[in-house]
Amino acid sequence: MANLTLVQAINLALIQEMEEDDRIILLGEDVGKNGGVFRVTEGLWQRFGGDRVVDSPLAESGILGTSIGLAMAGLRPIPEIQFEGFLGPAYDQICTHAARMRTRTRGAYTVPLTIRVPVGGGIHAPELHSDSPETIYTHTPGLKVVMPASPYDAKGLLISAIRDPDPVIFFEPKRIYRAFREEVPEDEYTIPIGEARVVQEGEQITMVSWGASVIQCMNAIENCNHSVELIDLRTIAPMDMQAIEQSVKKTGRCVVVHEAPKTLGLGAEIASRIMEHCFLHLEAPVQRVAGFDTIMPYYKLELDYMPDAARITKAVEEVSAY
Amino acid sequence: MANLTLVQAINLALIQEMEEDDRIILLGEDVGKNGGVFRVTEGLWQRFGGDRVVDSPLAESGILGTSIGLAMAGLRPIPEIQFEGFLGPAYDQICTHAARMRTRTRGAYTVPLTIRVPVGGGIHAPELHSDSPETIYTHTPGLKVVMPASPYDAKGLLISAIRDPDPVIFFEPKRIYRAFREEVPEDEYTIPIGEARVVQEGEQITMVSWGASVIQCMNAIENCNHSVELIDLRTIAPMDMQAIEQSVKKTGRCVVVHEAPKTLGLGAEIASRIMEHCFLHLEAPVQRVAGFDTIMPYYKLELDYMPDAARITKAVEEVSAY
Amino acid sequence: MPIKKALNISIEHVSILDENGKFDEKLGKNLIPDEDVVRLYEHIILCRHLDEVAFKLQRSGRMGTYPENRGQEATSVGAVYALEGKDWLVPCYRENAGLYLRGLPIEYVLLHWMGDERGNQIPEDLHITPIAIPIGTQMLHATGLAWASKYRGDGGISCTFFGDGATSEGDFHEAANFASNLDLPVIFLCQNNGWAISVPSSIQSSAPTFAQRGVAYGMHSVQCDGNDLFAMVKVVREAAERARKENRPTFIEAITYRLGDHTTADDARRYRDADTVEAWTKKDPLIRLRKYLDDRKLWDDKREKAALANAKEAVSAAVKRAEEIEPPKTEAMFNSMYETLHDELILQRETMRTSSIGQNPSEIDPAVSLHAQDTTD
Amino acid sequence: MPIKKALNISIEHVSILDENGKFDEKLGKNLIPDEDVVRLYEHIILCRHLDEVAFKLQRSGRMGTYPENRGQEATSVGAVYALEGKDWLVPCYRENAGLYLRGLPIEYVLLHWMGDERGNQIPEDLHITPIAIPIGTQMLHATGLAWASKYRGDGGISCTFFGDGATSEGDFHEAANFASNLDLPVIFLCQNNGWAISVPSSIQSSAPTFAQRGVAYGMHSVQCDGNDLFAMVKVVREAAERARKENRPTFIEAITYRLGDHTTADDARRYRDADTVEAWTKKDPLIRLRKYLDDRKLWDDKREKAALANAKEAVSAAVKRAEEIEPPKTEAMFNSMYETLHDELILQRETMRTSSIGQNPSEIDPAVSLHAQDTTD
Ligand SMILES: Cc1ncc(C[n+]2csc(CCOP(=O)(O)OP(=O)(O)O)c2C)c(N)n1
Ligand SMILES: Cc1ncc(C[n+]2csc(CCOP(=O)(O)OP(=O)(O)O)c2C)c(N)n1
Ligand SMILES: [Mg+2]
Ligand SMILES: [Mg+2]
Repeated sequence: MANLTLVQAINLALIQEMEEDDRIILLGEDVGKNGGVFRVTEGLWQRFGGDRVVDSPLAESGILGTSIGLAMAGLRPIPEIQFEGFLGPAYDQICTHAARMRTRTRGAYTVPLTIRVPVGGGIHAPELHSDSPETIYTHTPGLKVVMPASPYDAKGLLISAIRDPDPVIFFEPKRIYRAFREEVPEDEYTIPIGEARVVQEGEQITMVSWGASVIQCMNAIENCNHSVELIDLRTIAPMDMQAIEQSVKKTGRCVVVHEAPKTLGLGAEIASRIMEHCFLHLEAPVQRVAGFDTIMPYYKLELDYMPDAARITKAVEEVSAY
Repeated sequence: MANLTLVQAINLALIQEMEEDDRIILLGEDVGKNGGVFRVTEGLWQRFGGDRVVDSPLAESGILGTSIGLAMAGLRPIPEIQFEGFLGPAYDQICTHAARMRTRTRGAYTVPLTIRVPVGGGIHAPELHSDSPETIYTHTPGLKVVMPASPYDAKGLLISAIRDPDPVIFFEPKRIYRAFREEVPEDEYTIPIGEARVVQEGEQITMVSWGASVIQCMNAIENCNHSVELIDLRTIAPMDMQAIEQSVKKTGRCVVVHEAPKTLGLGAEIASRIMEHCFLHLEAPVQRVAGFDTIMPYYKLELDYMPDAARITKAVEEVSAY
Repeated sequence: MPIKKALNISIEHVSILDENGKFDEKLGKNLIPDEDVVRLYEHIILCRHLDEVAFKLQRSGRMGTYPENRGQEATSVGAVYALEGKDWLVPCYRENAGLYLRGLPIEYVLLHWMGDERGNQIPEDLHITPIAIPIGTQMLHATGLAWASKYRGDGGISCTFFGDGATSEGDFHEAANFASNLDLPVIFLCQNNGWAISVPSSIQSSAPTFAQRGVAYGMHSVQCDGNDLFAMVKVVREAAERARKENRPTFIEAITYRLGDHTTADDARRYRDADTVEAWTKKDPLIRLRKYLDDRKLWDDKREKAALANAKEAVSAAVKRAEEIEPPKTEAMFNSMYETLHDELILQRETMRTSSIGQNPSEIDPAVSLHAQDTTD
Repeated sequence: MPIKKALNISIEHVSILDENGKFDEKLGKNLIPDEDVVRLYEHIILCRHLDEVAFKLQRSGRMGTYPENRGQEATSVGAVYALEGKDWLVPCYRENAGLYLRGLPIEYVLLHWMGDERGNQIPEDLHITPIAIPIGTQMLHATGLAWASKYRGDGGISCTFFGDGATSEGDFHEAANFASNLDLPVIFLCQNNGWAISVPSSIQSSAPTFAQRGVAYGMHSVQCDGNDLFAMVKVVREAAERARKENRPTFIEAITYRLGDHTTADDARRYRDADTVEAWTKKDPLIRLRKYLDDRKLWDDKREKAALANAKEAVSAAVKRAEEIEPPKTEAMFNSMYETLHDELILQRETMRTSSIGQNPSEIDPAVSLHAQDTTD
């Protein structure tokens, strides 16, 4: 057991998996000698050498497309996209090839890769360094999308992602890369993809979130007079609807919290499914506390954009008074 | 008045706007001498010359990025992306630049362009020629997304899109390019972006759809014992929530129909908003009759994938029996 | 020297069996044994016949859009002949002739264009990736596959095929740049057939050659006559050696011509004149190969007839196999989405519904529609 | 001739004022009038000072991430000096010095890095596009802007700035290809500063030059010393003439060096050795310019001191303006989303909520929560 930050937990998972499986190759911009701009791959180039930890040319489609080729040949590439805002050039390779290769070839070719991407706002970063694009990839069949909210989960989920036979986008909430530490077992362990975590049980309101917003939810709950059940989705695609359904059937009320814009943010899918599955149990409309339908503003206004404890608390109070 | 197909209505709108406004330049693959692979730009190269109707190199990011530059300089480019499946390489320019330029520069620069893209399945086309990516662009603040379901609307909406000061994606449902004709006025007219059309009034169930699926809805309604109110969204972003709300508050029941995959398809947003706005009026959970959460299959199975009258009818019956 | 030369570069053009059937003995010597020339000629006859049949299948509604290879067969056939079985072929859609030579059963390609994913279920040992629809994207896969070969040290290389149009896509640039800078064994084989649908190659590049695209990456680059089987074998063999021995990529511009329409959905008469097509018809690889064989008494009309009869038999057997395959089951579109399907997908497959009430028919039971009654008043 | 030359090409390297201050009189003659050399030297002093101040602002938490321009100023200053006011400057983020020369008030760039969009609200007549964060993407805008100039016949051209790393992006390729094939007046100015964050330029291109990237497009390509103000002015002036007169693009590789960290978020000591940096420090454009001026008795320590004092005043006034601007209103993030906001956006702006009940507070009134009571039993 060690007391680790999220960055350290990911780093540890990478080291352990790379020790076990020499089919794993890391590639991306600055992942080598520099250890990544967030130091997530720190020490790996020194440990595993330049054949396995590769500084690539500055080209995201190239990183992803090449990774697809590596994966089709049976290796286990782990490409890093430096910031979520630079997924754009890789979008086409992800959606037209990584997501489709298995079904296009009826299983003759598969693309087992793990795409690591720091995500989300709150760190005073420049433009396009603070977005939350999970909708784009959740709407794309053939992918899995994961986002841990704690160091413990990060290690277990990343190991699952790496071992998964299908392409996984592993979103790393950069706001909590170093925000807190947690006990993380030295040994390898996995957390199944597709299983949510009940962070805290409650009776009156279900709250669903993922990534760094989970921390905002915990802050809101702390100063709240209602009994809130907080679910950390952990995996965004496929979604653990069972966990949500079970909780909402108990509470009858739900608040979903996310950073992405409201319109067609994941909250829309969660709310719709809750309506479909729990209609007769609902006491109030599911509430979405989300980013606004604006471009994520530059950092002077980013905290006005992002859901915080105050906005969450208000929604909780309103939904329970409904 | 002339009796036109959707292709002809678009062609006419392009001609009339180009006659009026010499800031308009068409560009794209095969839009010139060949008149586009669907003949939408037929005769335009011959009429307006190679300076205004330009066959570009085969590069979608290039087409979009160059169009953004043209638009920033005050021209009115109308790029064509040959099929929706090839929007991928243009995604980054659309989302990181076209959608952001106005707000990034607080209005100093704007990007008035109209991106024409044939969309959807049902024509036995090859892979990546049959998708429905409206979610991707509706979730991206800064864009407008339009999809006509008839020749009349196509002309009026396209003219509005061209004159709009912000970037508009104009999706053309290729399945109904030539499926039927309609009276279309010779003169120019506009249909406002953001206004839905009540195709048919009804009392018991609201049905919301757009593009080629509207035709499937009409087929379903024809053989249906319930009084269905059919709303053709026409504009996907921004959505005409007022029209939907008004209808659902009357009927209490709603079925949304679309070709895109269910998960985070636009149906999710519509269902969520209905729950938010009409909770106390809802008699049954909003139903989504959508594409499955699979890759759009090759054409032997495409009709199994797409919502048809039978699936819609079933949903109508079920939702009314609820 | 305040103005000095930073770089000096030249690119060669290779031709061995020219359009008049003139053969360069020096360059062509021992390049292809006689019996192989005969075999490859017969193979092209078969592919040409297949194109005819496929065209008719499409016209009679038995197949969807189909892209003819007619006139370009020497390019892919020469390339594949020069490669080894362990080398990856990473095609676009206009190199069927080469894929068949490698051993891909004809019905796979037919099934693909018949709208059936089983056409892409390529047997593993063939080292062929599926036909790539989005232009330019597959070259990056070739780069990755070559990287894997190098990483494993299995001696394999990759050869990726693409058109003149495809070189305009950013992915081409990134693939070539990765291959060169990471020292990967890739052959970039550009089939410059003059057209990208209706757009002439001069819009894709206004430079004197496409071969100079490779110069950007410091990559060995060469131009050749793509309708010349011998030139193709020579340049690809040299490129393969460069890849295998030095892990260095090569860019090859093979100049050829698309004699047919772009696909069956196209009508080339709309945008190009018959004279040019006519002129290129004379440069057909089959014509000059036949002359080569005739000159050497390796061929005669009887053998030609026999070859055509064989081709007809092979093609009609393949068509039969493609058409007689049982229709795909609807559930097939779900089953290979992931190795393990998630609950929602299983539910959709089992119910063939996305509407929640339909997925849970118990909800339609009037007994549970209490709520509905509660609120209507 | 079965093997013949398809192409022969060479690229020149231009240097006029070398790292030792040696000046090529023949090439440099009449290139820049003395008083302008003085002015540009003073300008670089100002920019250099700004970098120092900006660095400190970031370190003391008064500004976000900031990318220093230190050591590279001659590149953009020379280029902008050689252009006309109607020509578009399409920058990345490491050419502040050139933008200020054009007339962009310093506080715009400061505001940008202070996380304030008003820093991008660039006055129209400056013909400068906003700092581009996604690498490589802005070159396509330059292509479009140049196209508009050509279409309108307004005599303007575009010059786009980008790094060695940016040439690896597909968008660079597409921009250069469009510009060349559509005959557009664009200057592609590659600032090869040796690094893309921690990645050396050899990973972006293993070719002998970056200049040869332009060869791919049949574009005139040239390499020059980017720390040499005179060489910059010469090659950009020639490129501008080529663009204006012939609508032909040019690719320029300006060899320079990033003396500082990539940005304030970076620590270059992690990945490069001090010796190389030390060596490049001696090639600083300021040092050789000072020598040039000294040699010609155009400068002395007194003037240097005065220039620095002026710089300090100008920079601190700009910092003051940037810091004293009123904080942006929250509603600003809504107001410029579209020319006309749609209902949902107005509602979000008015309520600062996305949760529907919060947007419609009447819904919280216990009187309307009947439904809730109905179903809890
Ligand atoms: C990314 C993308 N854009 C557009 C298309 C539509 N399209 C199909 S083939 C083609 C032309 C390809 O030309 P080229 O690369 O020269 O190959 P050829 O067909 O001549 O063999 C186009 C534009 C596509 N398939 N993919
Ligand atoms: C598309 C994209 N990918 C990655 C990044 C992150 N990033 C910012 S600057 C940079 C390096 C740029 O290098 P270069 O083009 O040489 O410019 P320089 O910083 O040296 O001036 C990277 C990788 C980005 N901003 N955009
Ligand atoms: Mg071609
Ligand atoms: Mg650089």
